[in-house]
Formats: sequence, structure tokens, C-alpha cells
Amino acid sequence: MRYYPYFVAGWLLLIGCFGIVRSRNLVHAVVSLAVAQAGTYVLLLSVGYQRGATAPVFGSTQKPNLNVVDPVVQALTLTDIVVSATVTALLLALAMQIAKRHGTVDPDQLSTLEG
Amino acid sequence: MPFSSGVANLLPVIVVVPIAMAALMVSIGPYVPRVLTDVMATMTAAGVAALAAVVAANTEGHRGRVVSWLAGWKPTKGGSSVGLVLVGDRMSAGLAVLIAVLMALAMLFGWKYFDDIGGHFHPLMLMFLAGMEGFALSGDIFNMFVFFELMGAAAYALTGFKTEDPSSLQGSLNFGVINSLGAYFSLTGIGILYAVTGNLQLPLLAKSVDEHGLSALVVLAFVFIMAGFLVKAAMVPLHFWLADAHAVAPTPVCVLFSGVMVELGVYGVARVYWVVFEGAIPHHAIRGAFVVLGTLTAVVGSVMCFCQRHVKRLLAYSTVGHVGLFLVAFAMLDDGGTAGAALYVLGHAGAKSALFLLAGIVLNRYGSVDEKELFGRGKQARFLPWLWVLGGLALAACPPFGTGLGKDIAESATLKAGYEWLPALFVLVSAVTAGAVLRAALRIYFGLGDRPAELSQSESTSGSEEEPEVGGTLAKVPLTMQIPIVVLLGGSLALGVAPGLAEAVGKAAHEFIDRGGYASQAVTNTAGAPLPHVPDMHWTTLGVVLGLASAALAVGFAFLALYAQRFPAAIRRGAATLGGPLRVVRRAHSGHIGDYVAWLLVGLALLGALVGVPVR
Amino acid sequence: MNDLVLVVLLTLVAAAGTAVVMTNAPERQAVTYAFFGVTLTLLFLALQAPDVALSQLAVGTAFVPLMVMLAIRKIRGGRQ
Amino acid sequence: MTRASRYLLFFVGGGLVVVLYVWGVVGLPTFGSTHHPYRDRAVSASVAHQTANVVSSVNFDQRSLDTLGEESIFFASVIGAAALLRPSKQEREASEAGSGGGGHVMASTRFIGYVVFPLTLLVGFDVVAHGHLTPGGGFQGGVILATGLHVMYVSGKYEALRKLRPVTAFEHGEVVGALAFAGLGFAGVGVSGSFLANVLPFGSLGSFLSSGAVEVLNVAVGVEITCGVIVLLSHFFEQAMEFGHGKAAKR
Repeated sequence: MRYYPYFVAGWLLLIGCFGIVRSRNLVHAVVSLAVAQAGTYVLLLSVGYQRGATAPVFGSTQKPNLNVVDPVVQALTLTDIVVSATVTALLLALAMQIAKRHGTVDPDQLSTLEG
Repeated sequence: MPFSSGVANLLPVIVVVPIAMAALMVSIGPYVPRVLTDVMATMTAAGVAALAAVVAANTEGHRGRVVSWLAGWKPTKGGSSVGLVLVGDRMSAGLAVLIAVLMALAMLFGWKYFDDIGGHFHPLMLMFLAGMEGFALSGDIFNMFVFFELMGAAAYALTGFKTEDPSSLQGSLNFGVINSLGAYFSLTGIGILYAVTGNLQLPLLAKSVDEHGLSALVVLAFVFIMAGFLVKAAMVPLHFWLADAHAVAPTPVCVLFSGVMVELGVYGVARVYWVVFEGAIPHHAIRGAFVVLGTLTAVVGSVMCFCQRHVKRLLAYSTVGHVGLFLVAFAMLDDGGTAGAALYVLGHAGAKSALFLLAGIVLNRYGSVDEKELFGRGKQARFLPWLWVLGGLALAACPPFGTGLGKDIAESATLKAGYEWLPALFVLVSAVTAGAVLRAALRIYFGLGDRPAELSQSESTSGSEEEPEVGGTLAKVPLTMQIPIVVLLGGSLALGVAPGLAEAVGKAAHEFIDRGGYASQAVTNTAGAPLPHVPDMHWTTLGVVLGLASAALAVGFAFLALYAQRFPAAIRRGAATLGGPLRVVRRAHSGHIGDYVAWLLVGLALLGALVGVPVR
Repeated sequence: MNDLVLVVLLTLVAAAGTAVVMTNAPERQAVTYAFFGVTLTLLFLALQAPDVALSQLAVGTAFVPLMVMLAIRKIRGGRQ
Repeated sequence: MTRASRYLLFFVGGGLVVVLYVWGVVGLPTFGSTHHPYRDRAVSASVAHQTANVVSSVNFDQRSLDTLGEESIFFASVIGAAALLRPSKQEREASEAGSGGGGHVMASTRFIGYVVFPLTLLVGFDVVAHGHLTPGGGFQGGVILATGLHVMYVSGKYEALRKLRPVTAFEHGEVVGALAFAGLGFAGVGVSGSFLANVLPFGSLGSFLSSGAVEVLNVAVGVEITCGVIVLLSHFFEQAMEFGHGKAAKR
């Protein structure tokens, strides 16, 4: 448990890469890329976790105190998620247009860029 | 001097002005005449260049660095902060000027571009500008990632802008996937570094990484953080996206890609190493790693360059070759190498951008960028051919171009560091890449050499199907397309002959590697102890000789290629034995995204081994 | 106790991520990806990150799968 | 490259990277530790500015330039997707000649759509408005609002969706959100001499009018994201629903 979350994060990054390597469909490749990015969320939030601490949101029941998990990594992860969504949107748009122009989205059959 | 003086507030303004203008243009673009959007966008870029120039001019009065902590979160007495910092030193402010000037010229060139522009092109260019400016000025590692992604998002869309062109879409997708993946590795590295230090601001990280010292974890963080920058910098074997994207992107976009975006990757590597990791990872490990990888990059780039007939791909691979040289110069890890690299980057930006614009004119004039198909097609042209030749000579680092002076200073640094063979690499790379450029010019404009026999679409991308970017083909070349080329070549020349410019670059480099000064000025607003000497930024005799040798070799290579068929059969058979290994290298550039990702991991493993094994 | 929950959720996330990558048909992948999004949301809640969990829920189980489905629909249509 | 050699390359490179990763990661502070120096600083800074949700304070006050960059990435992507998905000449002609349409759905999904739609709008507004107090904020609320609007599609009413969605108006809305963010940045320079400075009165922690500019930036982001996601999805819908079934313009 001491390092398990970090290994899960690394695993997601690696398996996402593997997804792109084995992909036979560009949409599949783009979704695999999103899986790789999920590894960064898991890493960041695990880094900021503290046992027994609460969420960094104060209110009437919880007065300000320092026994909260790290809010900074959460802010970073939020930014990261926005990046993920937008990059995915752009790449899917490209995949749609590639299908239209090439008639295929299989990277094995796309070969206009060689040498 | 207080942190938030008037000049300091210009730093965020440089980033935000293009964003606001882009937003405005999305709204009003469809309702105003095209010429107004052109003027607005060009003026915005020019205005940003002026603001960046003001910052650069004020670095002297601010002891070298203009520091801006945003939103008023200045560091506490204990030297920590929750805020974000932008730092304009001579290097980053100078880069900011270069970025905006290139953008303004590219916009000017693009005045006649894209009838079907749909109000998207200019806002995307301005967002791209904002991303690059933010990346150059940022003093925070996560913020660098954010602007890296902004640069990326705008760049993918711009690469694929010619949606009717199949290869343009594929090039854009390859670029997007591999660049994003590199950025995610960087973010993982940032997370790891944050976990041990609790800091994200570069000046604060400097201290905490020093305290942590060298460990496997620091090597891991370094390698992963570098991943994104090195993909951007197109280091072999992370470079495959570059030719795909450059070859298909609209010409004004190529200017920015090759002229400065790729070089920003090298800047990121150098900045983060010097400020954050220099205290922990010893010089010998970094020098060894980047001399090896830089040399590999330079060789692969120039060989691939010489093999191309698609002129834009040719230019793209020549950028790979030159990036190899920049990495090698950085790896000398002294002010001489850094100054040489910086000056070389500036001179190269002028030469390469001019050449891309010339290629764009060829595409729009003759409807193709296939050098063989265009054989002799430009014989009537009067002015442009000579600009091509000048651009080729500038790329060959021929004195008195700024490229030549940069190469000279970098070569001196390599000799000082004891690498006697590296100047030979510099000469060969500049000669081979410039030879390919001259060969294309002589073929297209002068009709020299043997008429190419086969025009088959054999195994490689030829460029004959490239989509023109203006409506119809250009009957004559408008002045708005010629002026930027002359300005760019003039700039490249000025760097070599105006001593003041080179000396400013020398000072910038000198200060760039002063990490103590960076940290103390950003955190406590006190200047560090001045470093001893500023590098000597003058031509050396050896440098001039080597520069002339590069130019002569380049001309030689060009003619050799043009008249290859006239050599005796025995020699040609001998040369053909080189074909086997060459084909293997060319095959590796497959355009297949799965291959690129596999190579990315190999590249990271290689970097990890080269840095990690010597310090183990 | 809390650790046990985290171990289970982390394992679930790793498994779901692997499943997304190993699903070949993109239309089924939109579904596995949405499920992966749910597991991530639960993990983020357990890691005391409700802000992030909410984002992940909105993006990972609605926005991105919707775009993926539309893209697939377009690609299938374009091939007819 | 053949599939086998690609896998070989991947496993060699990936294997070595795994070694590096494991070798390095075991040097990290163990999971759940109490070593979080930036957290300690961020919490005090958030309390000093009367912001109950520390994550919002980091996003919109302490590291607000990150969020400005993030919104710009989003903005650039929306323009980018619009540029990439702009209909070609053939598609515009095909679309004018008729076609389009919704595709049929089951009555049960339609019912879910009707129930879920108003609910998501309500939740979305709430999430945006209380971003400085409770989990959530402009981004989350914006995505919920915009996606909620598209639940109409699930309920089979693509035509209704199109009417509810004057894309040009949303495009302008997105611009207003982006400009408001930049404008608040400049206001910071004008009032306190520092870009993006939190210049509004802080109020008291936990009340609706607290946290100064955090709440205002939150709403600006909410507007930008809602409008942007709607515009983005509209381009995807346009491609998939209107041009998807025509003869593709293949060269």
C-alpha cells in the first residue's frame, strides 16, 4: 500500500501507450491516450493524499484547519481534466475528417506520410 | 526595485493581449471585411513584439531580470510562495521578441491566404502566440505545462487546417497524439518532483531539489519532465511527428514551427535543467547524454533531409538536423555553448523561416512542392531564386550570416570542452542540409542538373499532391509575401555583422546559466554575485574558415546530387551499397502513430540510461 | 478500513483502464470508457477530492463518451 | 514496420522505462504521509481571502494564471474543432438539398431525457454559483449545463435541440466569458498594481458573498465553458447527424 497508488498511475500511463501501439482504429487510439492521461490524475491525487484528512473545503461543520488533503494537486488535476477533454475533442475531430478523406481510420492502412 | 513595477506587469500583458484579441476576433470576425482581420491580427503580433522589446530593454535596469509574481502573491520572508511567477530575463524576453516578430511576419505573408478562412485562422494563430509567449516567460513548472498544452492545442488545429488535404489531417493527428503523450510524461515527472519538494515554482524548486540531492527519483523526474520538451524539440527518436506536421501545415504555420516552436523545446530543456536540476544531476551525465543524442539527431536529420524531394519535408528534416546541433551546444554546459546555441537559433530562425516562405510561394505558384516534378519550372523568375540561394548559404552557416557566428561560438565551446570531433559534425550537418536546399533551388529555378527520369510515386511522400493555400494559383507574387522573406534574411545577416546584437546574446547566455542569480532575484529580489567573464562573441579565424568550408561543401553536395547520373558506373554502384541502411532509416519514418509511441518509450529509456548509469 | 477501500478502488481503476485499452470495437469502448470514468470518480471521492470527482463525472462519463459516440457515428456513416 | 517489430520495440522501451519508474518511485514519501508544505501555505492563503473551498482559491486566486491558460486551451480547442469540422462545399450543398434527421429512440430513454434535462440544468447552475463554497465551480457546472442540454438528443429530439441552441449566440457568450476573465486580470493591475490580483471585498468565510474575485471568475468560467461545450458539441452533432449519412466527399 505504501507505493501501490503510484504503481497504478504508472500502469495506466503505460497501458495507454500500449493501447496506441496496438490500435487498429484512430478513435481507439485517442481513447487510449485519455487512459494514459488518467494515470496523471491518479498520481497527482495520490501524492496529495493524507491518511485521515478531509477534503479541503471548509464550512459551518468544518472550521479551517490543516488536517486536509492537498488542495494544490486537486487544482492541478482539474486543469489536467480540462486539457484532456479538449485534446480529446480536437483529436476526435481529426479522426472524423481522416475517415472522410481516407475512407479508413486504421493506422495500418494510412500511409500517405512515409520517408 | 519593487516586484510589481510597471514593466513587470507587462509580462502577463504579453500573454493576455493575444488571448483577448483572439476572443474579440472570434466574435467580430464574421462581420468585418477580411482585410481588417488581417490588419488586426498582424498589428496584435507586432504590438506584442513591441511590448516584449520593452521588457527586454528594461532587463538591464532590473539587474537582468524582470520578475512578476501574479495576483500579488509575493514570496514571504521565509522564501516561499503560493503564487505564480513570470520571469523576463534577457533570454526569455529575447525569445518573446523573436516569437512575436516571426508571428507578425507570418501573418503578413498570409494576407492572401485561405479564401475559405471562416474566421478561425487568425484567432488560432493568436492563441498559438499566447501559448508560446507564456511558455517562454513562465517561471513555474506546472504553468509551463499549461502553456505547452495551449501551444499544442492551437498547433494541432493549425496543422490540420487544410481539411481537404488527407495527409494534412494525418500529420496533425500524429503530432497531437505524440505531443500530448510527451506532455503527460512531463506531468507525471512534475507530480513526482512535487511530491518530494512541495514546490512548483522554478526558483523555489531550485533550492529544494538541491537539498534533496541526487537520487533515482530525481533522475526519473528529470527524464519524464524532459519527455515533453524533447518531443517538441524533435530529438531522435522522438522526432517523427515533425516532418509529418511541418510538411502539411500551412506555410505561415511552418515558419513558427521550425523558426521557434521546436527551439522552445530546447529552451525548456535548458531552462529546467539549469534552474532546477543543475545542483543535483552532475554535468558529466548530462553532457554525455546530450552529446550522444544530439549527434544522433543531427545525423538522422541531415541524412533524411538530403533524401527528400518534397521541399517542405526537406526543410523540416533540416530543422531536425539543426536541433541536434543546438542540443550538442547546450550540452557543453557553459556560457559559450549556450551563447552559441542561442545565436545559432536566432540566425536559423531567420534563414529557415525565409526558406519555408519561399517554399510556400513555390507551392502557390506552381501547385506542387515536388522538387523533381518542378524541374526548370521557375526559369523565368528573377528575384526569388537569389533569395533561395541566399537562404541556402545562411543555412550553411556561411559568414557573415548570424548562423555562421553562432556556429563559430558553439564550435569554440566544443573545442574548449575537449570534443575535437564536434566541429566536424557542425560543418557536415550545415553543409548537407544546405546542400539539399541549394539542390532544390538549382533544380526548380535554374533547371540545372539532369532532368529527373522517373516521376513515380514510389515509396516516399513526393509533395506533388499538396494543396495550394490561396484560391487558384498565384499569377504574380505580391509584395506582402516578398517583404517578410527579405526582412528575415536581413535579420539573419544582421546578427552576424552587428556586434551589439551578438554581445547581447552573449550576456543573455551568461546570465541564463546563473541559477543562483535567478533564484535569489525571483525570491528575495536581491541580485546574486556576478559571474566572472562574459563569453567572447566575435568571429574567430577557425570559425570563418569552417563556415566557408560548410558553404563550399554545400555547393559541392548540391552539384554532386544534380549530376549523379554522369558518374562512372563503378562509383554509382559503390554509392548504391549505402542504399540498404538508408532504406532502413527511411522505413522507420512510417507515418504510423503506433510506431511513434513505441519509439517515444525507447527514447525515454535511452535518455534514462544515458543519464542514470553514469551517476548510479 | 479506509485503506482497504482505496486498494479495491485502485485495483478496479487499473482493471477498468486495461479493459478500455483492450476493447477493440470503438462503440463498445465508449461504454467501457464511461465505466472507467465512474471508477475514477469513486476513487477521487475516496481520496477526498470531491471537486475533481465532479469534473471527472461530467467529463469522463458524459462529455467524452458522447463525443466518441458521435465520432463513431460519423465514421460509420462516411464509409457507407 | 510490422506489428511484431512494433511490439518488440514497445516492450524493450517500455520495460526499461518501467525499471526507471519503479527504481525512482520507491524514493517518494509513502502514500498518505503528512508531508505537504504547499498545502499548509495554500490553506492559510485561502482562509486569509475568506475562501471556503481551498481548491477554488488555488484555481482562481493563488494560481489563477494556470486557470487563465486552461480556459485558453479550452477556447483554442473550440475554435480548432470548429475549424477542423467546418463543412466542405459538397457537405454544405448536400445539407441544403435536405436530409438530416434524428434517428429514433425508445420511449423509455425519451422519458429519462425529459426528467433528467431540467434536473441537470438545476444542478449545473447550483454547481457554478457555489464554486467558492462547496465542491464544484465554473468548469464542472459548465460541463453539466452544456451536456444536460444535449440530453435532449438522447430523448430523440435533435430538431428541438437545434432550436434550443442558437450556436452563434453561444459563440458570443463564450467570448464574453473569456474577455471577462482577462478584464478582471487588468482590473487587478489598475487597482492593486498586480495582474489578476483579487481586488474585490473578501466578505466572510462561508457566506455567499465571500472570497472576492474568486466567485466572479468562477461565473465567468462557467459562462465560457457552458457556451464553449455547447458550440463544440454542436459541431460534432452537425457532422454526425447532418452530414454523416450523405455520400462522403472522398477524393
